[in-house]
Amino acid sequence: MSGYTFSAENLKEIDKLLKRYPSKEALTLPILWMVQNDLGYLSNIALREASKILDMPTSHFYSVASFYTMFKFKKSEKVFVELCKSLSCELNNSDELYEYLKTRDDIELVRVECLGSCGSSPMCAINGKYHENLNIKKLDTILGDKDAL
Amino acid sequence: MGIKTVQRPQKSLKHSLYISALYGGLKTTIKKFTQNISDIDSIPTINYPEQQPSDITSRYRGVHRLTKRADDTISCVACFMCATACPSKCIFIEATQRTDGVDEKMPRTFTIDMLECVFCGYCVEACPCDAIRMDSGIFTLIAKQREDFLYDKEKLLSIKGAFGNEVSNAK
Amino acid sequence: MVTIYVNNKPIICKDKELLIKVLKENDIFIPHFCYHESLGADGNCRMCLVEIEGSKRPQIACDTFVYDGLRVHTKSESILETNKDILELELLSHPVDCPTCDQAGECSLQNYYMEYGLYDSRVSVAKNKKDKALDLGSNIMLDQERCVLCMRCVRFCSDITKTDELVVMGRGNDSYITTTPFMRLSNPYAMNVIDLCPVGALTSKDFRFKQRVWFLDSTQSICHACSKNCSIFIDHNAQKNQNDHVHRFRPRVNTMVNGHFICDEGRLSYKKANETRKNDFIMKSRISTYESILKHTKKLLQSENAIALVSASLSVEQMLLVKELSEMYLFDVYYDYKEDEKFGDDFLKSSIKESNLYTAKLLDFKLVDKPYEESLISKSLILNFNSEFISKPRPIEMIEFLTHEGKFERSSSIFTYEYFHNDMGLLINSDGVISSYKKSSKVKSEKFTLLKILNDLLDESYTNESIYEKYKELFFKNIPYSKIMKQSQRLGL
Amino acid sequence: MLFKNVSARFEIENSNSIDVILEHNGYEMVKKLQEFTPEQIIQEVEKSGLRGKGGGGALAGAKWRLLEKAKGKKYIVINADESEPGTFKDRSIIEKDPHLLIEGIILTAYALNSNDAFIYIRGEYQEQAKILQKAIDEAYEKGFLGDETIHKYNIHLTLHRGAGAYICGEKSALLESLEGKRGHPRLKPHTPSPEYFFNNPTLVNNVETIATIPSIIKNGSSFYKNLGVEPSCGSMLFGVSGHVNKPGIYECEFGVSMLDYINTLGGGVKGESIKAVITGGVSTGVIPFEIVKDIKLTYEDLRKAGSSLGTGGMIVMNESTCMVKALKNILSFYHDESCGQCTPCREGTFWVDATLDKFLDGSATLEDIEILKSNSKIMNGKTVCVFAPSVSTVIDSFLKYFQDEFIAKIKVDV
Repeated sequence: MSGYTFSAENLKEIDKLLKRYPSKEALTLPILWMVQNDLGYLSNIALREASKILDMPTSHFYSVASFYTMFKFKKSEKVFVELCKSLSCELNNSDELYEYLKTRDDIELVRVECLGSCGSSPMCAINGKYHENLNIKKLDTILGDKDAL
Repeated sequence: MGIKTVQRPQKSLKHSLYISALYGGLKTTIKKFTQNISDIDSIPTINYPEQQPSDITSRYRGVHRLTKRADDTISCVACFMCATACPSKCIFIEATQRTDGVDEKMPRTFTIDMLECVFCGYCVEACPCDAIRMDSGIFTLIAKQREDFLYDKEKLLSIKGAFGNEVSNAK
Repeated sequence: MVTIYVNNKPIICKDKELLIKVLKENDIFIPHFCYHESLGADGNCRMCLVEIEGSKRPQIACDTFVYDGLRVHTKSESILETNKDILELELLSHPVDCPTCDQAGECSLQNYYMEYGLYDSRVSVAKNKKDKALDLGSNIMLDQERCVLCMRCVRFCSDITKTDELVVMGRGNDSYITTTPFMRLSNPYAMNVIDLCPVGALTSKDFRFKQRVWFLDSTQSICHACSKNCSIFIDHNAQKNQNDHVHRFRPRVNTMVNGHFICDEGRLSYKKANETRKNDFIMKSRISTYESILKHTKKLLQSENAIALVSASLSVEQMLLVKELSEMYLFDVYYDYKEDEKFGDDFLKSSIKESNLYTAKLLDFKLVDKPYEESLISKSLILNFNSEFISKPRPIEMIEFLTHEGKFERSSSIFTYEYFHNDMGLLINSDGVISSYKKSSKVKSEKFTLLKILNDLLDESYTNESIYEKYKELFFKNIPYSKIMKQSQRLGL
Repeated sequence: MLFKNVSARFEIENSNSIDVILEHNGYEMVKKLQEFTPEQIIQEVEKSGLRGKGGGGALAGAKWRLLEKAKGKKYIVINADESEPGTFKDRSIIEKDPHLLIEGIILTAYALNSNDAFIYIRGEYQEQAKILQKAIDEAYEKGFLGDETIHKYNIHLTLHRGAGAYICGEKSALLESLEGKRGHPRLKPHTPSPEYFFNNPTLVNNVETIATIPSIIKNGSSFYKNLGVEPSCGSMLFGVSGHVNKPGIYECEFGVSMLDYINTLGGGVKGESIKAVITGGVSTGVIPFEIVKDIKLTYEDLRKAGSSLGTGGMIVMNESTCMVKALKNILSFYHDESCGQCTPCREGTFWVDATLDKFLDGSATLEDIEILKSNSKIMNGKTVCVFAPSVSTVIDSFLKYFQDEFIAKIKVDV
């Protein structure tokens, strides 16, 4: 297994943040985000590296990361679709989108809780980017344009 | 503590002859004797062993047996409830890790000392898994030596129930 | 000091003390999972809700501090109802596999269930499935389905041992305890989580399926694995027609010595109690009787030039009698001890492996070194009191007093005596704290105690108490025997 | 009906760029910062009757006073962890006028003598975080933030991203999360005291609350106090979604009629009629049309109706809505989002969620209604935070007004 190193840019950012927060511990989430943005998931080696930087046990990182739904421990190559399942979206037929998305096998589909787009429901986030006021046709067009995702 | 002195009753001739007392004591015996002589078929005893009893029901507490589950594995999980409930402390269990994936635990040895057993049936009542039953219908225990009265796991498992419903109701 | 009222009964306690602590100290039933004296409160289990007059909602006793005039109710109808409902939720996804669970009999869930008389399950939804029978290392088995997520084990590993092997992963109802990925439980105190776990989630692999706990008798004793002298319970029983068997050691709370914990090595040293000598009395390599070997010893003591070697693990009383014997027959007493730097730490493990070194020094026994080797030349009799340090003696007479199989049985006469688990006595640890270990009244002694043998050699009839009383002024700061029997006492260094 | 205070610059093109905003009175109050004393700002906020817009509706001034009196280094934390279904108002401020928020933060920090502020934004708001980060960078560049500022008050502002946990919107859980831990709410203090961030006294305020500060300082407390109906003073970004024709965020004074708001600004109900409205995010109760028609949007009115104003995000449901399904949706949200710390919440949310499944697949019995009720009881007031009590409120309100629908789903033994 090869190692993991934080990029110079990230290390600079860490240094900057260390001055802002009263304690190192607070950098847990920023560092986890750095790793996930970099690799697409949280690798064990990266977490060990992170634990060295913050001088904290690795157990802390696993426990914290598993609490938050957005952190992933496995890499996915597929397009990541998070379909909102909360009430406003459901009232505006998100179930229909769900039935449609279930049939597509080129995506990794997760039904997530409210993403804060109740005013423009139904919606989903594709690779983190919001797509709102959806219908099947619109969704099909968006997913069809692989380069834009 | 004080002592209370009671006067013996005075004996009369009638009393010292004992005839009326003898009659009183033998009244029932004599009555039954004459009855049985006159109608030999109504005697409630049977000629055992030529004749076998016909009135053993499923509730009769016969020799114990260990039941099996639907998948033919032992039901007992070695929880020791029977041994705990046993008033004569005649159930000896050693538990071990179960490896067939059915449950976590099972008895490595399970022995009942039939010579000490009082056939109270508490073990059956205590069992949470319907693993031990006394529905074998066996009421005679015969062996040539003491050791043979120690019924081990294999022997207890091999005894069949006499009233159907072979499989344990364990969950 | 303030007065509070619990269920309308006054209790006097320290101001600002934690309410749950006060309740527990006064033996008032208060259900709880997450609070533990050694770990403090976490406030997550919500079992210890009590009614406090003047507050609208029930409050958790583990986050309430007492003040003068506080009025608490633990038995009011609404609180009983609340406790019952929360217990029902704790049991919601519990597999209820008590028949196969080693915790059965000492399980908080069972106890509270009985207390709150919750008889029929209302649950008709599928239970939450998690992993079972996971081996976490260090003799610990985890069953995630039985876990109530009280976090005691996680807090133990982060706060007490600071090794952080255990974590809680996931969120909400899917949370579960596990070891950090790529890590196993491996700290020398890990098995304490078994005692900390209030339910059957963490159980001992060593004790797994060996015995149901309600068959066990607990004896208050002291661990003999090092000179820390941690207070323990010896859990043992004798099955019908069988000899007594020790099944486990458990820590016994003693704030002066070990707090709530013991180390794993000490905990597993129970095995030594089951490995004691079989043959009782041996004279010149043959099985003999007590009387003849006693007579033989007395004769030798009178005629030969003797020297004695004692194990620094003998109890205070045993050493005192050895001292008496040495004064009667005018011989020197030596002791030796083993120091294991790797074993010791700054928590509960002492690098000195002998449990009563303090007393050996106190009674002016001599340390085995050169003079001992030299003086051996002129001696013709060695008395060995259970010491492992005896070197190969010249072919001279040796009389041994042993608990376990010795090294030189063929060349000596042996008295076998009871190991500490079936005996009573006093020990002084490396910090100068004197504690007592007791003898189970349920076990019939098979062997003689060393005290009895020494008494017979001395033609005396000392009891544990009388021999201590005789010397207490001289050596033990006049601390009354009864006080030590009750609680450990500090002698000071 | 529409009243533009916080949302005044929302319509301007590129309103999130500092150059545009500076042409429209941006940072007006910050430039004049040294004309005020901190005490003056606190007093203005106190007098204005400003209430926290995060859902609780407690007086902001009182919270500020607690922090002001506390000793030690002080921190300001802005709660932008807006995750409640039905609520999307903070998002509009962040997207459309982030500089208003920054201006508010500078004023707040100055008033409370704090030099470090954090914005805790929910992880899912990735685009919004970028907009906000850009705005912060611009503000640093223009000298509004940093060590040497044009207003002579040092302040650092850091954006901190959450990672997907609704519970982190609870202020003590938010601070735990900010400290780099699992977002478990803390045990509540026994006396009124500020929150603590690594043992430093800290103010946690909602985005909208802080974004309101500049207008209060600019126009004076009496301006704000006279808006709305006492004691619900001022205006609020109300949101409407669900079965309406024009869902969105519209700022109004407190006290407008809920029905008017839905019909006028929300464009009226999709479908025939309003069946029920969830009043302020799913943590508040549901009220049927009969009550909706008489409700004014104030904290007090909604409390009287057995619900609460919450975050002001209304979800409108029309006659076709199945209330059992709606409750199932909400309860499964709670089941997913419970942090798992306290037993009643961890197990209770699981149980009610699973019980609702029984209603939907037709296997429910009368006892299941009892289970919903008893769980609602045990979740109310027995936990560390108000997450579980919210679940109770929701279950109770659904059963109070729509129990018939639940009973109709119960399996009938033939």
